Amino acid sequence: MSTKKFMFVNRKAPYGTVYALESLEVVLISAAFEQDVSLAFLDDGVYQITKGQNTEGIGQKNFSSTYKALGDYEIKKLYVEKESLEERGLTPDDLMDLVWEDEDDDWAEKPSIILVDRAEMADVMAEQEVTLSF
Amino acid sequence: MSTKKFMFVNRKAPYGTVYALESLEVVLISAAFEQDVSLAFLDDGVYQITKGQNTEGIGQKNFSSTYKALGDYEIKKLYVEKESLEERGLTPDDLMDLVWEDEDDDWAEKPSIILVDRAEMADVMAEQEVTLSF
Amino acid sequence: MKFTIMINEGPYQHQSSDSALQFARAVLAQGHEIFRVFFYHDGVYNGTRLSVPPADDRQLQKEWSELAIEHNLDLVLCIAAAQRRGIMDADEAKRQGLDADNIIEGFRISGLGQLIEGGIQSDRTIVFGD
Amino acid sequence: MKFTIMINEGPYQHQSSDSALQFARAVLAQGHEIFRVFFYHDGVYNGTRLSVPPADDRQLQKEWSELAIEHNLDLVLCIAAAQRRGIMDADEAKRQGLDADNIIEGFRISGLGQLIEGGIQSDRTIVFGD
Amino acid sequence: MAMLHIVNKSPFERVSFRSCLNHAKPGDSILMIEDAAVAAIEGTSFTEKLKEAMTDKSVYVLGGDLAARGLSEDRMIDGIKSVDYAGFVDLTVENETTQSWL
Amino acid sequence: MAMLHIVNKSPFERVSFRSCLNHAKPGDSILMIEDAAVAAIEGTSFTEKLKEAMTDKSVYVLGGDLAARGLSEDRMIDGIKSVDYAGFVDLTVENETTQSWL
Repeated sequence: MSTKKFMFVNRKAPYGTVYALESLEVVLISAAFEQDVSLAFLDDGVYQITKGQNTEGIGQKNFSSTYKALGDYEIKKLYVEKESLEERGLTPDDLMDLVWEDEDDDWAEKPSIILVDRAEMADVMAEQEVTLSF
Repeated sequence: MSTKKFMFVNRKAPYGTVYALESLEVVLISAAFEQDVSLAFLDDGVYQITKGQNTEGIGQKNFSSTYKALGDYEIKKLYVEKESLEERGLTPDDLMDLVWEDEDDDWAEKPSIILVDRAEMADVMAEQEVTLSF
Repeated sequence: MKFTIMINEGPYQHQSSDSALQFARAVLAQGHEIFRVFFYHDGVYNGTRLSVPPADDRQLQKEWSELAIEHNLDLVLCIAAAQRRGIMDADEAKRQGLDADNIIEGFRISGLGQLIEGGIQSDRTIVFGD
Repeated sequence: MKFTIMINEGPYQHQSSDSALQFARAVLAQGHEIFRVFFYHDGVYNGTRLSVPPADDRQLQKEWSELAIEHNLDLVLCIAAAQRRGIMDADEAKRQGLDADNIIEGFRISGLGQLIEGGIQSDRTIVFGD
Repeated sequence: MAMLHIVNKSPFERVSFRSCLNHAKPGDSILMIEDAAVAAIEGTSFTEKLKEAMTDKSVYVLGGDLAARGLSEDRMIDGIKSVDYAGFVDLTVENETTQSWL
Repeated sequence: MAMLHIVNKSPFERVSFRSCLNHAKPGDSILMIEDAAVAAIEGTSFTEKLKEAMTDKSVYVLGGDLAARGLSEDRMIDGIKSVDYAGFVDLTVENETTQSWL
């Protein structure tokens, strides 16, 4: 099968709606197809990868740890928009530590989160071949 | 049965979502209960009562004429917010001519639309006993 | 105090059914009464018995059903909304000539008047939606 | 050209199913090919056969079903989304020990891989949602 | 009559929260639930607007919704009170009426 | 590669339209469908922002969605083109890729 550039665009907060969870399910499946996969987190989508999520009070499953598994599936390009963080009073320190292991570099852990500004996010979006939004 | 002040709050455009249509269905049913019913149209809800709606191109039923029947059901307080119209480039002339017939005044046709500014809308909302939003 | 609760969205897609369920439990826990829970718009999807979510996820439709049975709650699905969306009880399915129904125990299907009546009869009417 | 269409919302509540249906018809009318229509999230509710809307309203589920049969379209409901929301075909209902199913003719239930495959195989992938 | 306004959408995503603040009266209460909980913390582009409302209105957040989104209570704007579902019920009892800004 | 951006929400209600404009590139096209159609007319609080985008992008509206909301095409901002579903399909063919701003 040919390889295409797939982008999954995440613009919505988790738990308030199901999109974050079901988007993540597609991302995991996409790994099996060996495509060139990127994830974009902008607008309220940045809340999907905050650290310290605790869902005990709302009766929903906490699925945030699944993002940590993405690196194991060779999904290692998670673009996060700076301006979206700033508007929400967040900094990169508020995000989970998401990494992948580089087999060409003695399995060194490398960060999966790529902090970009709005113009850079626009550039990344413009390069994609298939853009799925939820 | 006792009489309560009911308000139906309409803040969403018609056709893009079902809320306008199904809200109108509740309003019609409420008439049978002889309550003190008001409708609020603010934010994108003002598009629900624009004149000249034509749904041929989208395959949905045009239900805008139903608003014209509200007067016959003694539902005659339709509060419309000026600021919401202005932000959307609309004027009261863009709205349907919605009326009721006053049996105490020789069945004279009187306007059902009550144009209010934001502060007046807040006053009307504050007076309600049951507020249903969709 | 007497409460009526309206729910405008189906389970999972939006949090409103979760929120309403937790709210309803808290209402009961504090000794208040729930006059009625009225499911409107996509809210009628809360009343299906055919849902089978993953084992580690909540099953909202069943939780509502069990809460209704335990506390003898009146859970009403709007008939017009249910017909549009394919939520049927046995009688309605038969009347419409359908070969199956899918309502879960603890819910009943009725008209919009039940919502207005809830508003009149209850001290508080709380709406959960999108 | 080859198209895949994804639909994230159920019928009626949001316009996305209407828009996608009109778009799909236009795609076919212009001689293009629809590789697949993938229904995700609440989109799976488009696949129920138990819907009975008012006589003067459109019946979206049936329109999709008829379009699929007429043009031999591949309409796929995501299995995980369908299980959460109570959309079942006969096999799946049996496997889950349920006493009824509700899928309409012209749809099939399958995995999320079908969406990714659609994206790979098609020249264009268009998403309709909320 | 005091009113409890229930807001469930992020102010960064939808206009409903602003619309609520533009219509709530002095003495009213505002409860942030679901995605609206994200508005409770300091230093957002919405903080100033919310603080302005807090000069004559009480603002609450459902703690479970805040925690679910990874935001801790020590980041809350001073004066916002965190409540659980029992507190939510109390707020609906203490206020004569409620309005949900959907 | 030119991209077709599909927007389906009112700019008065959600942030998605602004987010689209903040990320679309010169030469891209923007199609307003469903509730986004209301942005097509002159004299709204969003008009200026949209006109700014139109200096280097093409903007289209699905005519059926505009008409459904009671807005006639003679009120459209100069330069916006109204298309039907066949035109929608053409736009997806002419642009190499699409992105829906949900």
